[in-house]
Amino acid sequence: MVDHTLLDAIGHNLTAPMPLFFALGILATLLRSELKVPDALYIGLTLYLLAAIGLHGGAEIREVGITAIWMPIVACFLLGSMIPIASYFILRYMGKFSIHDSAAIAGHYGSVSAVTFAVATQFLSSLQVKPEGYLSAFLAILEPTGVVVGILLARIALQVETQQHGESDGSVKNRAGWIRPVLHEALTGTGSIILLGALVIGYISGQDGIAVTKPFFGDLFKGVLCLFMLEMGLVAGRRLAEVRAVGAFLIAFAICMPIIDGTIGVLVGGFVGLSVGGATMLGVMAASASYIAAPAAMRISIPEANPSFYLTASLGITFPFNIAMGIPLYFWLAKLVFGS
Amino acid sequence: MVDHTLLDAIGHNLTAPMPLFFALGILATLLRSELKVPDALYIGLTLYLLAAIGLHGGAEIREVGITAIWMPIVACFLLGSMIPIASYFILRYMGKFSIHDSAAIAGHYGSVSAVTFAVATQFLSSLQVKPEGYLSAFLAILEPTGVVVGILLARIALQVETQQHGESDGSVKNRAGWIRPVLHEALTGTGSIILLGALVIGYISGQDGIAVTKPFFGDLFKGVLCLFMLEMGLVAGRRLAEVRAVGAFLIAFAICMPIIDGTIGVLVGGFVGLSVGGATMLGVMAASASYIAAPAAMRISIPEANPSFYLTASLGITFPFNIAMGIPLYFWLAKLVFGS
Amino acid sequence: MVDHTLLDAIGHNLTAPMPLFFALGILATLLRSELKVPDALYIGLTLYLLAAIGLHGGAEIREVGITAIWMPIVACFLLGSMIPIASYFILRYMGKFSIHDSAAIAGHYGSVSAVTFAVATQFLSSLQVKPEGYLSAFLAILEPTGVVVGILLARIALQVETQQHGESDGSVKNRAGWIRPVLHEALTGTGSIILLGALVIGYISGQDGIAVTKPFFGDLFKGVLCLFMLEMGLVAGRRLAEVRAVGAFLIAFAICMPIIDGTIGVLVGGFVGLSVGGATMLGVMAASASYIAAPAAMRISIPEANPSFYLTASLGITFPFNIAMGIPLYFWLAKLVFGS
Amino acid sequence: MPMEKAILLTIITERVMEPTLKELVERMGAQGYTIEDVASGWGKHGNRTGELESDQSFKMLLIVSTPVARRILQEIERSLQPEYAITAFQHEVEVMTRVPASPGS
Amino acid sequence: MPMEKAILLTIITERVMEPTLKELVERMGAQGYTIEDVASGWGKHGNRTGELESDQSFKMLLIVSTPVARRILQEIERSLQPEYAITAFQHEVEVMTRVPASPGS
Amino acid sequence: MPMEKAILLTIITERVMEPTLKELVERMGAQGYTIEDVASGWGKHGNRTGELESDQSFKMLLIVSTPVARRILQEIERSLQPEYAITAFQHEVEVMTRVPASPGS
Ligand SMILES: Nc1ncnc2c1ncn2[C@@H]1O[C@H](COP(=O)(O)O)[C@@H](O)[C@H]1O
Ligand SMILES: Nc1ncnc2c1ncn2[C@@H]1O[C@H](COP(=O)(O)O)[C@@H](O)[C@H]1O
Ligand SMILES: Nc1ncnc2c1ncn2[C@@H]1O[C@H](COP(=O)(O)O)[C@@H](O)[C@H]1O
Ligand code: NA
Ligand code: NA
Ligand code: NA
Repeated sequence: MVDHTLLDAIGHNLTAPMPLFFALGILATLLRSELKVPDALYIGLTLYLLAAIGLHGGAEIREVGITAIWMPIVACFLLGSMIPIASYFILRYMGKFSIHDSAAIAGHYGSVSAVTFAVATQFLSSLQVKPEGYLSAFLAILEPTGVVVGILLARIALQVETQQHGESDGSVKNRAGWIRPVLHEALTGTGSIILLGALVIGYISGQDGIAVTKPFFGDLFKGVLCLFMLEMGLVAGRRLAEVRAVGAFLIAFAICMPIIDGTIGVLVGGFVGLSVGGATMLGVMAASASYIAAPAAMRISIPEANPSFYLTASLGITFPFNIAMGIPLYFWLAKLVFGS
Repeated sequence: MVDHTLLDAIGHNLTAPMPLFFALGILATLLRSELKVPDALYIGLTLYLLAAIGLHGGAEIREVGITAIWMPIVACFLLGSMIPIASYFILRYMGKFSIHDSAAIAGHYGSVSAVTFAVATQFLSSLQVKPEGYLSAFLAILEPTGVVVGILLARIALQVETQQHGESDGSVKNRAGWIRPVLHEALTGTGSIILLGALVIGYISGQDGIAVTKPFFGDLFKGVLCLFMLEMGLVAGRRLAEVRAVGAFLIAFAICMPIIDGTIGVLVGGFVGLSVGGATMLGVMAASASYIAAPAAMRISIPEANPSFYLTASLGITFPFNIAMGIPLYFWLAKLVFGS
Repeated sequence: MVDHTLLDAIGHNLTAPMPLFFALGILATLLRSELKVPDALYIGLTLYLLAAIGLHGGAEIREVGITAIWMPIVACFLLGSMIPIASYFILRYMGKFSIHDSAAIAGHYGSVSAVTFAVATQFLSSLQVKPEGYLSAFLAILEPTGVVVGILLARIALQVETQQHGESDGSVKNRAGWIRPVLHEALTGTGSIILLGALVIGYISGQDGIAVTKPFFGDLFKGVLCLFMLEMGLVAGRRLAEVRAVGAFLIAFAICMPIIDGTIGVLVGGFVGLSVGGATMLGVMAASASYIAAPAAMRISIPEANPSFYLTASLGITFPFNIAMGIPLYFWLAKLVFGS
Repeated sequence: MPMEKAILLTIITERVMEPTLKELVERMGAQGYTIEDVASGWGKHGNRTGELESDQSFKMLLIVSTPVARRILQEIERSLQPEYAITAFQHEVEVMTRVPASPGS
Repeated sequence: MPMEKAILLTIITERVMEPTLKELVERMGAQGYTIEDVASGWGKHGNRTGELESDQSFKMLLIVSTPVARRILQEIERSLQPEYAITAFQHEVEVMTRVPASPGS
Repeated sequence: MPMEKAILLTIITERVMEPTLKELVERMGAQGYTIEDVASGWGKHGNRTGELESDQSFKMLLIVSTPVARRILQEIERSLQPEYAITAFQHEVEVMTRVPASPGS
């Protein structure tokens, strides 16, 4: 743990290749460069990252035993449910967003960004801080949880409002049968199935079994992450153009909410016994917003919500914020509160 | 060689990451997950695997010298010709399949699956068993041989039947000129040309020359294979739905034929002087059925054959069988008969 | 430095895997193989190579300091401007090509091929020759310079001719505003932006910072280059069919011009103080012709030029010539003149 | 060359609707379809740049009879939320009809 | 099912023309377009095999009114160099018209 | 804007037939074509999911005269085995005709 102040940590973070490749992607978009990462490559990189994270986490769980981690798992579930609920009320009653928009955005913040997680891991490892290896299992829990809670919120809120207004809205009834597809989408979407599957494979094979895959899934991880961050920068950069259109409230939300969630995550992590690194990682997960699983799920389940809101908030603001400032901030906080 | 019983070997095999990723792919299909490996990635992984296998095999042949391996090569040619002929008669006269269907399926079993070969290599290496390195040259021989023999069978059988019936079938005559395209397709198809080409490159460059490519083509091989097996699971899983439609005979054929072929391959391998590992690998090659080169070649040359038969048998049944049970079985057999 | 004669150097070069994979690609095209590298993979490999070259170069510049390299940088700029001007006059007045064709071809030879650069690096490293690491920065300078100079040449030549003929050509005026898009295309094209960007990232992060990406961007480089050369062979092979159509003059130009440019590059490199390896690399850059950035830029800016001329010359003749003979030749020359 | 008149119905919509639309057209009586990827699109719902899954589109081609085309369009109108980006158009074509392969051949 | 008559204009041209063409059709009054990748093509300008960027093509579909179609084609004729590989054709189609989602929903 | 009437012939068939079909249409007098990838398809020959090469399809667009269109369809009918999955349809379009670039420019 070589860094001491928050500014040191941020500076250290901003000179690492991953955030810089992200900045390059944003710059390329601003310069209207033709640079484009092909779709197939993007999906390939996503599969790689998720499989690598899952394998490693699964093998680590086997090392420590499932019984040793029930506390953090329960904490994780609670976080994944509370964050979207809190977000919903803030957006609905302070931000005056529609039910649909509030619920859809809330679901994104309840879910989690695997790439932010990966970048945080690299940040910590560059400071020789080792978080609990099994934490990537929490990614697999948080990703679908947030999405499902967000969609449930929309359903419940619509039901409540319909009753208050004494109306019988046909379209809501029509979609009562949608809970199954929602759960299905959330649990079998590309992200969840690879993450969960690789976790189980890592658990079954154990550290010895997955050792043969280490040169691929382990050693290359940081380099591959650089290419991925470049692509993320290209995608996020295109969202920047829409930032002004989403309004001041959502911009503020997309910066303050991760700080609040991240702080809560760090505190919860420390109290359930995680190390400084582990508490940082739980903070990062709480603070990060999904942009892979959640947008597609929301588009299917809450088509009335305006995608521009949730994509711009999670991808155009929260993601860059966490990459540049959030990660060192949660680490600094964890060290401040729980560091020896 | 740490395993002792057949069950041990199967158990050891089933907890390795590659078969587990294959199972994950199948599971994802059964759960109707949207998970999809993009085409470009699939082709890229295929190129990588074939180039890696070829390079390594070529450099190994140079080490031992071509003269040292003529016996196994002749055995390999014989196997590649006899298996489709035997398969043809079994399918045509016991299974009552049409000439076209029998010949097309037979060609698949005469040819070979590079991925099954790769998984078997990893299985043996995890048991510290080292097969002869030059064996991958045999892949390059067996792949086109089986396909060409299968297509020739169809031509000859149609000619014979036409003479017996005293008919003059225009369409068969029309296609007399098809032997050139058949050979062309078999030898310049993606699989063959990369495998043969990389073999020659490995031979010319030698171990020293290809050493610089080892971090890519060597160290990453097992990890890349995991991703490939995931994709294979997705493709094979979709074939499972058709298994019931192909009938009991073909199902039995797709399980028994690899066992028979594999046993013959192991015995032949042992008798021509291969090590236990080498005999295992020859068994694996004999037992495996093609699903890359053969289906496209058969579609072009024997369009009358129903693709559902050959794809379901080779990809939906034989491939998973070999991955899960066949490989440890052939190894156990090789050790039983030739193990010291 | 194990090689001694030019023939030794060429022989050593031709038995390395990269040129052999290139030959395999050409062979596959000649055999009309269906072998195809998917577009997405090709772009992915390009991104990888450029990012790897840039990162490494940037970190090296930081080691030696920018002040230490101003001489080679000035030399590099001069080379990048003089080569297209010389090429233009040769093509226009000796080759009797149109203004548009002359300028477009000239731009290709003023620009540079990153893959030729990469293959040359591997060639030198296989001979234990270490060129200055920061040389890859020159790639980033030369790539756009050549293209821009080529397009300016076309503009100026058209203006001059129009004045001589006393005509007022509307279409030329119309395109006065095209200088901005030209510069934009040249500087923000995929190649330039990645190369420049990675260079700056390497510089900011430094050797320590990019160390974590070395297993990906460093160790794999030579293996990935093999796959890339295979694809290059496929593309170049398709150009070979058109070689006869471009005429004897252009064929001669496409072989002699790299030799002349390469020799000048080597001499300039030596005189500004580069090592034998460094002088070789400057020769290689001078001699190589672009086929990524330049063709697209020329198509946009000089649509009147026949793409068959510049693509066939740069990709069908000069590229293979440099890979097979040019690189060892420039090395031999550098050693002859500047070797101790 | 026997040719038959039919309607070519083209539907361009969001990638996430692919399973829904496939099921819908099958239910309305289509006997076949062809699906193509859309690189990018622009329309009333703004730019669909095709980068994120939620931003991608696809195109479905359907050769159908006039009544089936009408039923498909009506069912789209009825069952799909108006917020989905969707474009559909149709025109008449002549379709090649082949003598099918004799069974068992 | 209310249907409206319109022109479907299809333009196939070089990848490097994509920004230019997008800008052109927008300027001429198009209200939307769909872009698809072309795998390969052959025509008066020879084989376009799609390997190098300068060798790739794309296809743009535009549902437009007759006057807009005419203006787009005229502007292509006027402003694009005749050396660019470009193919364009049009025919009439019936377009589905949807009741738009009420604002704020 | 001078426009010419022509036939737009669309052929959707198996990937493995690509070389055969290219040769066929050239032989029958086509002067150009455009090839697009098909993501997936469904028809009389079942689902073509596009995963294995033998399972992939492509689409060829041809702007041709009426007689050339007829000859292509007849040659398909005559020379291709009926077992191949193939769909073909045609309709009339108006094609933009450009003044070609003066030679040597
Ligand atoms: N006028 C048009 N011409 C061609 N394609 C269109 C047009 N309008 C919309 N589209 C396509 O249909 C998709 C959805 O349209 P919209 O609902 O208008 O946003 C767009 O993303 C385009 O791909
Ligand atoms: N007759 C045609 N039918 C279909 N597509 C064509 C035709 N002619 C040209 N094309 C397409 O339009 C592109 C440019 O055409 P051209 O300018 O004639 O070379 C070609 O690469 C093809 O993709
Ligand atoms: N009714 C249809 N509408 C659109 N495309 C079709 C239709 N029928 C078949 N196709 C396409 O043509 C291919 C071959 O058709 P088939 O021979 O009927 O299996 C299919 O895989 C589809 O891509
Ligand atoms: Na979160
Ligand atoms: Na076999
Ligand atoms: Na040059």
